[in-house]
This record gives sequence, structure tokens and C-alpha cells, in this order.
Amino acid sequence: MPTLTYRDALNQALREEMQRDTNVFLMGEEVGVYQGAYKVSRGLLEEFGPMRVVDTPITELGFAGVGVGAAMVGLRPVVEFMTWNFALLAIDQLVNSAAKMRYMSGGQVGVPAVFRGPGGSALQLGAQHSQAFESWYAHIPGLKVVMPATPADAKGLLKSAIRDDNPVIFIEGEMLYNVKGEVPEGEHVVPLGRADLKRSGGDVTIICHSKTVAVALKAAEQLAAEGVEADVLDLRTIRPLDTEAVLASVSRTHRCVVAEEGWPFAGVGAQVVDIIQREAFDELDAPILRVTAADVPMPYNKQLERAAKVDPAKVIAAVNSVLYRSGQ
Amino acid sequence: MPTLTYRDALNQALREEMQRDTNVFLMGEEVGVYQGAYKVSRGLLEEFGPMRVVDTPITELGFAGVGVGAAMVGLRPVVEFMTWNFALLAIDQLVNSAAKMRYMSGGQVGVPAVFRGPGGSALQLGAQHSQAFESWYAHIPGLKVVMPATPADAKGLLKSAIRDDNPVIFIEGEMLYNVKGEVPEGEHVVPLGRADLKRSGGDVTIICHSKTVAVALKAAEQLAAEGVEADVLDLRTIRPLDTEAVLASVSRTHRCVVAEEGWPFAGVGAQVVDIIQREAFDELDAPILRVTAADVPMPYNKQLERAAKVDPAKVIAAVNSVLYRSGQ
Amino acid sequence: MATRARPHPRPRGGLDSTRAEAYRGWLQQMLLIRRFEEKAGEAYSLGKIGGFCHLYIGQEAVAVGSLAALGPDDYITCSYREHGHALARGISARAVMAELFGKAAGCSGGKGGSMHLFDASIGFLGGHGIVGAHIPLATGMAFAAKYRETDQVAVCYFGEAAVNNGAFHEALNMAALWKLPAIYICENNRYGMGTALERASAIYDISERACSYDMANEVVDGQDVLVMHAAMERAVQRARGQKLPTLLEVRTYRFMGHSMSDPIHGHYRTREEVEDQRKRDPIAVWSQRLVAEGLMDEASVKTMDKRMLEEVEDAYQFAEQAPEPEGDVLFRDVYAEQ
Amino acid sequence: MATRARPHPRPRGGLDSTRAEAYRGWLQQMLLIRRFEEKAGEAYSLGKIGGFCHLYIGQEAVAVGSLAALGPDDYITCSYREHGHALARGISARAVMAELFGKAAGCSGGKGGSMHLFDASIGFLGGHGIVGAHIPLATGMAFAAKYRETDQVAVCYFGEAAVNNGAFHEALNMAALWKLPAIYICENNRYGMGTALERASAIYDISERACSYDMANEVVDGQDVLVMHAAMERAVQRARGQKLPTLLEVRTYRFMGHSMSDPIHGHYRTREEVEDQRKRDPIAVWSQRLVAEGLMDEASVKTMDKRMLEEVEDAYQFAEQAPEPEGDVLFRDVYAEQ
Ligand SMILES: Cc1ncc(C[n+]2csc(CCOP(=O)(O)OP(=O)(O)O)c2C)c(N)n1
Ligand SMILES: Cc1ncc(C[n+]2csc(CCOP(=O)(O)OP(=O)(O)O)c2C)c(N)n1
Ligand SMILES: [Mg+2]
Ligand SMILES: [Mg+2]
Repeated sequence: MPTLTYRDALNQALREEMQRDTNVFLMGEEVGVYQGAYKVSRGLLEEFGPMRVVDTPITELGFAGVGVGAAMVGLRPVVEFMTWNFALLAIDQLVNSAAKMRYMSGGQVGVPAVFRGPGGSALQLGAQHSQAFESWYAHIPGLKVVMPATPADAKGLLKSAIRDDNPVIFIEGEMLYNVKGEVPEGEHVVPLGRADLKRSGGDVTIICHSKTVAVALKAAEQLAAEGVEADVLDLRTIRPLDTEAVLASVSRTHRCVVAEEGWPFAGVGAQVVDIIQREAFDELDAPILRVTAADVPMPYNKQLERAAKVDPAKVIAAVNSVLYRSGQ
Repeated sequence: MPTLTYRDALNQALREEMQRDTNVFLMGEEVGVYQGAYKVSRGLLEEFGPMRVVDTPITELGFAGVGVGAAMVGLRPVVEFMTWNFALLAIDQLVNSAAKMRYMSGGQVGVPAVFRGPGGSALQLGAQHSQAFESWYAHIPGLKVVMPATPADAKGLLKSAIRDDNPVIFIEGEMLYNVKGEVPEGEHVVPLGRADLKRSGGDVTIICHSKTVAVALKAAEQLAAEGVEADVLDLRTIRPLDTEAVLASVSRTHRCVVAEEGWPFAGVGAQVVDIIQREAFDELDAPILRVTAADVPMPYNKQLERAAKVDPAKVIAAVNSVLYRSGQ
Repeated sequence: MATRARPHPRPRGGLDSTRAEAYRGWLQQMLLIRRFEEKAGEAYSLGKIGGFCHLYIGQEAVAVGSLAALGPDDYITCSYREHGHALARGISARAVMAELFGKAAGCSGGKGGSMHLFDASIGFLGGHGIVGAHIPLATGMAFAAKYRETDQVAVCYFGEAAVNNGAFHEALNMAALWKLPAIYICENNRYGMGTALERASAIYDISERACSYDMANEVVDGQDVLVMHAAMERAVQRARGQKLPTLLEVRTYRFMGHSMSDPIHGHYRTREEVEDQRKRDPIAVWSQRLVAEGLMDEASVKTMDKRMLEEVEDAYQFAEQAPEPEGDVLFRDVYAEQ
Repeated sequence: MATRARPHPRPRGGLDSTRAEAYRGWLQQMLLIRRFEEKAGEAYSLGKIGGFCHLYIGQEAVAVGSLAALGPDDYITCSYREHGHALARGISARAVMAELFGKAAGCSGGKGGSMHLFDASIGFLGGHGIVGAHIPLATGMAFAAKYRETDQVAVCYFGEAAVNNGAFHEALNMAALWKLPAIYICENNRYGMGTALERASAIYDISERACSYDMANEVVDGQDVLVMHAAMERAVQRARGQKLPTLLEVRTYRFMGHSMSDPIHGHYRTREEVEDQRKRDPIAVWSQRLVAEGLMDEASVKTMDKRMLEEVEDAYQFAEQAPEPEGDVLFRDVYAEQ
């Protein structure tokens, strides 16, 4: 199986889907001539031309709306936000137009569009450029929210997202673009709504998604060296959430830590906790702990930034705590 | 003590604060000549003139930014959104400017502004006009989120919000404006960050805020008739959340239901659940249940809308369930 | 160089008698809308219609004159004040009234209501409640027409207060930049709720906003259906033929309050102003013209009006008797059933 | 009626020798910025500066010429490309460099970084990272000046790509409508990242956007500090005297890539174009003029440059040695300490 970066896996998914279906097109800032701010769309303008790879002005609200409008009449736009931070300007179109159109029209008008781009924080980009909004989008009925952690999932989930008849919020990891992994060629489709057990343990469940998957795996590795075997469950899709997979793992391990890149208050982890305590109350041997970003805007300073972010040590500390175990 | 509507209590708070501090001004759509879309600003234009009661064009992003900018240089704007649904257009200014300015500037530049208006759903306004975004705003460090349920709290909390040196998201209940209650005259200030036990029971805790407070009280009354005594805890401020009050009540009752007007996924209730199970795990005799809006965009049809909303029967059902009690 | 608005000369001389049928049809549509809106207002007062209800009375010539210039495959989007457009486009009075009543037989299955009328089968793509938000949507539909190389046109109706919103600006820039077959119809009824145009916009002539995008534009008298239609035909020609967008500023007036909960003249305008404006009632203007030119007589106008009243009465009865949505409908249409 | 851009006649004839000190000061500031930016680029390559770093090289005359026309109480907001403005306004090279290094001695305490430079004590109110978002902020500051009846002016710097954004449009409409003392300076460097102006805007002359708001406007040569300064003086006069806003479209050019991670000329512009533009280096233009008019000689220019190099070197050393933020600083400044 070929090894690709996450970036190239996304590129491959886009290319294959655009080849498969002429209704699929890409629009956003710098996706064409510039080849993508993060080079995810490299080569696509050359292959598909400017009508299908559309450079837009810096008008997130406007071009998101153009995407929704085009989708309402049957095109399948992939709308790139240079980062999800800028999508705050477009959020009215995502929530009030895309998510509600099918319902308001009594089922007549769907919005088969994908909105994609990097989320979360990279390195020292400061408060306005380092935010994780997945819990916001997952709050909204009518949207799906997808967050691949690996190159293979990036390809397979993006293909599913493009083929889905609903508006899909597809959040990539800004720090994952260079990550390499094996990616099946051609028709590799990962269904939306299914979590993936990235590591199987049994002593504790670590629930994670996107960038925190690698963090959790690293923590699990270290824990294994200390004799603690962790399930690492990658949610992959935040909405619809794979409740079954979550409960299956927790029912086995009876202890759980939820890690995410975002802020704590009403984050994705809060919902995961809510589900587990409600559906598996008697299975729990300890309270569920969450590992999140510090509850502050992201500072620019490198050390402060590091202190604000989720890391394996914090995950390990939480695991130790749910195991009532003093760490080393 | 005089009896006032919630609307007039807000009006009184605005008037008194504008009299007290000339830096306080009100801006938004229809706040002046039209006397407010919901008449909260009745009479203020006449009393304070057009420089302090400013009618804006329909430009939520723009005038929210104007408010933030004015606050950055020391004015104390009260920015009215005709409803919080429209504030989606302004959310970049709330999150990327207002919430982060103090942090990004290393503490130099604060944003002492209040953003207020009705949230939640009224009657048959349909999907785009019936949304509760409190969990979104409460997710954001740098913001405070306040949601009064009674006329007295409306007055006292709005006064505190205006005097607060941070950006405050002040969400009123569109259905509460006509509710009447006793409101202390003059200097009546309710501190932010303190929940209020609106009814004291002991068998179960019902946590609620804004419109669901009345729902919870009605449910509690009915439950009392059946011999079940409920604590009804009104959060009043969503961020910062009064964790202490929540834990105090739950530690007494050992059973808890959280009601809110918004959607379930990562709502305010999810965070409340997270806190309780983490901080009071051993106190819980049953899983915490949540009562929320149905997980759908709000339908226009009256019966469907009713079915989608939180009501006393749903709260009672949840209470019965956490008490392992079959309702009547 | 930006193109400046040049008011187009008002069509002079007699009417084109080969179009008599169409002319009468316009009057009929305007009457249907007027009678429909009156009935809707009544039903609202009786509590049979809920939520917000924005009547179109006074502006009928805009929807009727402009929509008459479109083809069956074109796309239409509107604001929340769209009963008139829905009817003029051809959604039945029954389906619209049933929607206002929230019934399953409504054109949006009772889920949309007054502000969210849809009929995808005839390209009627909503009723939208966020001021300005549908302007990018229409632009996306025009983009789709260009993308597919069809000769469809996308038309977007909005009020004069929407032109201050960023969505308007972002969308028009893209439409002009990309040369999209879009027609932006600003129904300038002088007020956005209680705010007069000149208290919200730094310029009085909305059409001048087109300068920022070098977009063709016209100021149109919206109380004269013939003038409206002629301007729209030019815009459609420009869109279909040259693949270029147009901004039409249509001067009209709302005879009623902003919505059913708003008085006809509040603090924000005078009774005199409203009465004055009512003197150019678009229905009177057009029916008098048809009579004057001998294409109808007073009696046939009356008969037509009576038929429209009956059609509206029938719609009302239909809506009242239609069943409520049933079963699990609350949870359907959130996502596609795949 | 909207005001159209009329290019103001370029100041002719000799320089005003009574202002020699100021003229030399402008050159000094431009040299400081140039040397600072070169050093920042170097430090970035060494990994001492992180995140995004957008250099101002080529545009120095804009910040220097315009800021020289302001008073101490005026308000300034910028985009993320604001090192030059910060230095020209008077934040020390040490404080700016330390901020880029993320140090506690930085002008934003190390929390802001390159894109978020602040010094509230001199009205320098950020460095903002969301394109267009600070345009309403500046408008709010102008509103505050009017509200308090001071004679302050609020100045906002942004790129030509920001004028397509709704925030620009909404803010300028309000500023014109309310007659606010705001000056909007569009630094038209021809590209927004990799997108040429004409691929993003339906019109070429940004200044024409002012027509939509009937706002005074000018096209300004941003490579000539004297021209820039003269235009700014007119705008300041209009703001302070007449309480009216102005849109200045300043034609300039960015000599470097969009940010440190962007090549100087990527796919989106040619090496020839960049080299051609470099021929009108604003520093060369101005130093040659000063020499030609006898206000400086080659040697004194060299000496001045050397001093600026030293100042930058000092700033670099200072930044490098300055301590990291300490203690609970991560959790401070989220809320006011009341
Ligand atoms: C973004 C947004 N802000 C505010 C509102 C509330 N609102 C509904 S209609 C309206 C006035 C719109 O006026 P105009 O565009 O002139 O249309 P008209 O009602 O005159 O047809 C306002 C302020 C809204 N729906 N959306
Ligand atoms: C709303 C938003 N969208 C996208 C970006 C990413 N971005 C940063 S700078 C930039 C280009 C801006 O160009 P221009 O306004 O001309 O300023 P210049 O960089 O040329 O100074 C883009 C697209 C952003 N910061 N904010
Ligand atoms: Mg209007
Ligand atoms: Mg630029």
C-alpha cells in the first residue's frame, strides 16, 4: 500500500471524486493558482480548470453562501476555509442556511456540500488562529462533523463526505498535513459515523479525535510500558457520534479519559461524558476525566502555548487518576 | 416592592446605568425611534438622545465591531442584537475580537461591552429564528454568559453585566419579556457567577436557566403534589458557572436532572453533567438525565414545535426516571 | 470604470395589444396576491397563522412584473416577505395558505411557515429569514447555471435595508467578477422595519452601490407593473445573453406594517405619508391603464377580482381543513435518508 | 451623489526646508523599519520567531508618511502586517522584537506575537489577524471620539484584499452615515496572499468603493513618503475639522512573500514584476530626494542607516536575552481582575 501524507491523501480524495463526478468542484481562498494555502489542492487547477477549482475573494460569508446555493440546485461543492478560524465569518450560512434548508423546505432542498479546512492550533499562531470549533458544529442538527486523524481516514472520510447528501463539516488537523501513513489506492471509502479502535487495551478507554489521537497513542504506549493497557478510540466522526463503539469500550474497561484539542466548557468531551454516564452508569468504576486545552485564548509564546495544549503527559496523568494509580 | 415585567426591569436597568455612567450607551437595530423590536429600550432615545441610543443599519458584524472598538477605548457599549439568531453574523467579532483582546494585548486592552437580546425560541418563528446558543458562547474563554429568568434577576444581572469590565453575553428569554415579578427599586445588583436556588426540595435537583426555570418550577410543583420535593437551581450565569452551588445541591439530593432550551449535543447540560460526575461521582445514586430541545431544527407547525420544546411533563418524566419511580 | 445608474425611459405610447392576455394575467396575479394577503392578515388575527407574518400589500407589481419575465427553469430566492412571489411564480394559493397554517399540505410541509416557502419543482428556493443571507445563495445558483452551461438565470429579491449588510456586498462582487447570470432585485420600500432608508444607508440611490462592482443597474418604478416588467426583461436578456448580472433598484412602498405585529404607521412614518403612497396603488395603476386602453372594462376587473377572492377563500377553507403533519415528521428531513 | 476619486496633484517644486528635521526623521523611520524587518526575517529563519510573520518591506513609506500626520491621542489599528506601523508610531524596536520572540518584555507581554502588537499608552490598538475585522473596530474608536466630543481621529490600515469583505462595507457605510472621524487606509500592494487584486475585485480602482458611501477618497502613491504624508494631512484635516471619514487607496508593493513561509514570487507573480517594482524602493526614492535637495548627503544617509542597524541589533540582543513569561501568566488576562 502506498505511503502518503495526510495532505496528499486529501488531495487524492479530492482528485478522485472530481474525476468521478463532474458536479464536484472546489472553491475557496488560494485553492487554485496558489495551490492551496496548505497545498491540499496542489495540481487540481491544472487538471480541472478554473471553473472547478475556484479562487475566491476573502469573503467567507459570501463564498460559503455561494457554495450552499450551488448545492441547493444539485452541485456538490467542496468549500475550503483557509482555516476554521475564518469560518466564524461564514457561520450564519453554515447554521442558518446549510443545516436548516432541508428541514425548512419540508425535505425538498438538500445541501450536499462539504466545508473543509484545518482546525485546531498549529505552532505559535496566537489567539485568533488557534481554535477548535468541533463542539460548536456538532451542536447543530442538520450538520455532520468529521475529523480524520490519519492519512487513510483522511482519504476515506473525505470521499464519504463528498458523497454524502448532507452538509458536512470536515475539520482537518493543521499539524497533521505532513503526517505519513499507508493509504489504500482508489476506492477507499470510510463510512461516516463509525469510530475506530486505534489501539486495543482493556484497562482504560482513551477517547480522542483528530490531533489528540496521536497524543493518546503516545500516552498509551508509555502506559503499556508501565503495564497499563489502553483502548484508544478515535471518534473520527463527531456527529453522528458512534455511541455504540464508545459504550462497548467503556463497558470493557470501566474507566475512561476523553481528550480533545478544544476548550473544556461544553466541548465534545462533555457530550461523551454525558452519554457514558447516562448509558453505562453502572459500568463506571471511576469518574470520567477530560483532557482539554487550557481554558484560555491561545498565547503566542512557545512555552505558554505548550503548557496550554493537550500532551501525552496530561493524558497519562488523567489515566492514572481514573485508575486510582499514582503515576511514576 | 414594585411589580414589573421582565422587559421593564431590563429597561430600568438600562436607564439607571445610563444615568449613572455617561460612558454607557445603547446601540442596535430599532433601539431608538422604534423603541426596540421588543420595546426593551422604550423611552431611552427620548431621555438620552441619538448619540447614546443609536439605531444601526442591519449590519450585525459591523455594529458589533463598532461596539468592541468603542469599548477598547473606554466606552461601555450595550449592543442589542434584535435576536441572538442574527448574532451569528457577528460571532467573529464576539469570539475573535471581544473575547481575545485582553489576552492578545497582554492585559492592556479590555472590552467592557454587553451584548444582549432575546435568545431561544418564541412561538412558531421557525428554524432560523428559534435557537439557543448559550453553550456556544460559554465555550469561549474571555466571555461571560448571563441568562436571567425573572424580572428581578433581569434587572440585577444587567446592571452587573454593564459594570463588568469583560465582554458579557447577556441572553434574554424572548418568551419572558411579559413575565411579571417584584423588582427592587434603584441599586439592585445581582453578582455574576452565582446560581440561585429558586425552590428548595431535597429529593432531586433540577438544574435550569432562563426559560426552563419556569418549566422546572411548574414540574416541581406537580412533583410536590406527588410527594417529591425538588431543588430548582437557576444557574443565572452560565459562564462562570457556579459549580459550588451545583455540587451543594446534588450532594444533598444525589439525583439530578438538567433542563435547557437548546439542543442536546454539547449543550450547557453536558458540561453540568461533566462537572457533577467528576466532582461528585460517589454522591450520585442515578445517572443524571438531561431534558433539551429535540435534536432538530425548529419546525413552524405549532404542534410539532410544542413537541420539540422542553415542557414540565418531560422534566417530570426525567425526574421520575432518576428516582427510579414510575410516574403517574 | 463603474457604470452609473441611468433611469431607463418609461415605455411610452399604447400597450402592445398582442400581449393583452399577459397583461390581464398580471392584473389577476396582483389581485390574487392582494386578496391573499388580506385573508392571511385576517387569519393571523384569528390565531390561525402564527409566528411572523410579513404582508406584501403595495408591492405586488414588483413580483408580478419581474417574475413574468422568467422561464420555467430559472431560480428564485426571496426574503421572508415572499407570499407574493410564491403566488406569482405559481405555487397554488392552497399550498401557500396551508403552509401559513402549518399544515402538511403546505408547500414546505408545514415546517417552513410564512418565512420559508419552497417549491423546488418550479425553482422557488425559499423564503429566507436572515436579512441578506439569501443573496449569496442566489449567487451560488447563478454560479451553478454558469458551471453547467445552462441558460438559467438566478433572481434574488431583498429589501433596501439588506444592501448595507456585508452579504450583499460580498455576493455582488463575486457575481460581477465571475460574470454570473444573476439578477438582484432590491425592493426599496423605503423602510427596514422602522428605519427609513436614509437613516441606514449613507447614500440615497441604492442603485449606485453597483458602481463598486461595475455592475449594470437601473432604478425602476415598482408601482407600474409594465415598467417593472420591461426593466426585468432587459436584465434577463443581459443575464441569459451576455451572462452578466444586474442590480435593479425598484422603488415601491409597503402599505402595511413591517409584520402583523407592527402598526401600519408607527413612530417611524406618518399616516399622511402612507395615505399619499396608497394613491399609487399598483393594482389601481394597472387596472386603470388596462381599462383606459380598452383591454378590460370595469366589469371584467370586478369579475376577475371576485374570482381571486373566491380562490383565496377556497385556499383558506382548504388550509383550515387540511390535516396536521403526523407521525415521526418532527424527526424527518433533518438529514437525507440515504 | 457619490464623490469620485480625483487624484490629487502631486506636490511639485522644492521641499519645505523648515521641515527638514521631520523629513530626515521619516527617512530614519523607514530605515529602522527596513532593517528591523530584515532582522526579523533572519530571526525567523533561525527559529527564534515562530508562527506567522508578515514583513512590511517595500511599504515603509505608507506607515511612516501617514502616521507622521497624526497626533498623540489618535487611535491606530492595523492588520497582521503591522511591525512597520508599530515602529513608526513609536513602540521601541526592543519591545516589538521582544514580542516577536514571545518574551515578557514584548509590547503585548509575549502573548500576542507578530500579528498582535499593542501599546495602548500611545493609541496603538493592535495588530489583528482576521482580514477586515479591525475595520469595524476602528470605526468604533472613531465613534468614541465623536461620542466624547474629542478631536481624536481613528486610523485603520488594511490590505486591498480586505475591501471585498463585508466588514469593510458595513463599517464604511456607518462611518459615512454617522460622519465619524475615521481614516481608512487601504494599502494596495496588488496581492492578497497569492491572489492579484483583479482576480478578487470586480473593479480595479479600490477608491471607487467609496462611491457607495459618498465618502471622500483619494488614490495615493504609497512609494513616495511626501505624497503619502500630504494626502494623510488632508484626510486628518477632514476628520478633525469636518468630522468626516476618508478612504485612501494607497498604491504600494510588497517586496517579500506574503509571510515568511511564502516565496518572494511564487506562481502568482513574476520575478520580473518584483524586480521592476523594487526600482521604486520608497527608501531610495526618499533618500535620493533628500540628497538631491541638499537636506542630506550620501554620508549622512549611510550614518543614519548604520545607526538604525545598531538599534535593530540592540533590539535583537535585548529580545534574545529577555526572560520568558513566568508563573501563572498563562491564566492571566483572560478576564479583568476586578
Ligand atoms: C441579519 C438580520 N438582522 C435582523 C433581522 C430582523 N429583521 C427582519 S426584517 C428586518 C427589516 C428588513 O428590511 P428590508 O430589507 O428593507 O425588507 P422589508 O422588510 O422592507 O421588505 C429586520 C431588521 C433579520 N431577520 N436578520
Ligand atoms: C477572514 C480571513 N480570511 C483569510 C485569512 C488568511 N489571510 C491572511 S492574510 C490574507 C491576505 C490578505 O491580503 P491583503 O488584505 O491584501 O493584505 P496584505 O497581506 O497584502 O498586506 C489572507 C487570505 C484571514 N487572516 N482572515
Ligand atoms: Mg424595506
Ligand atoms: Mg495586499
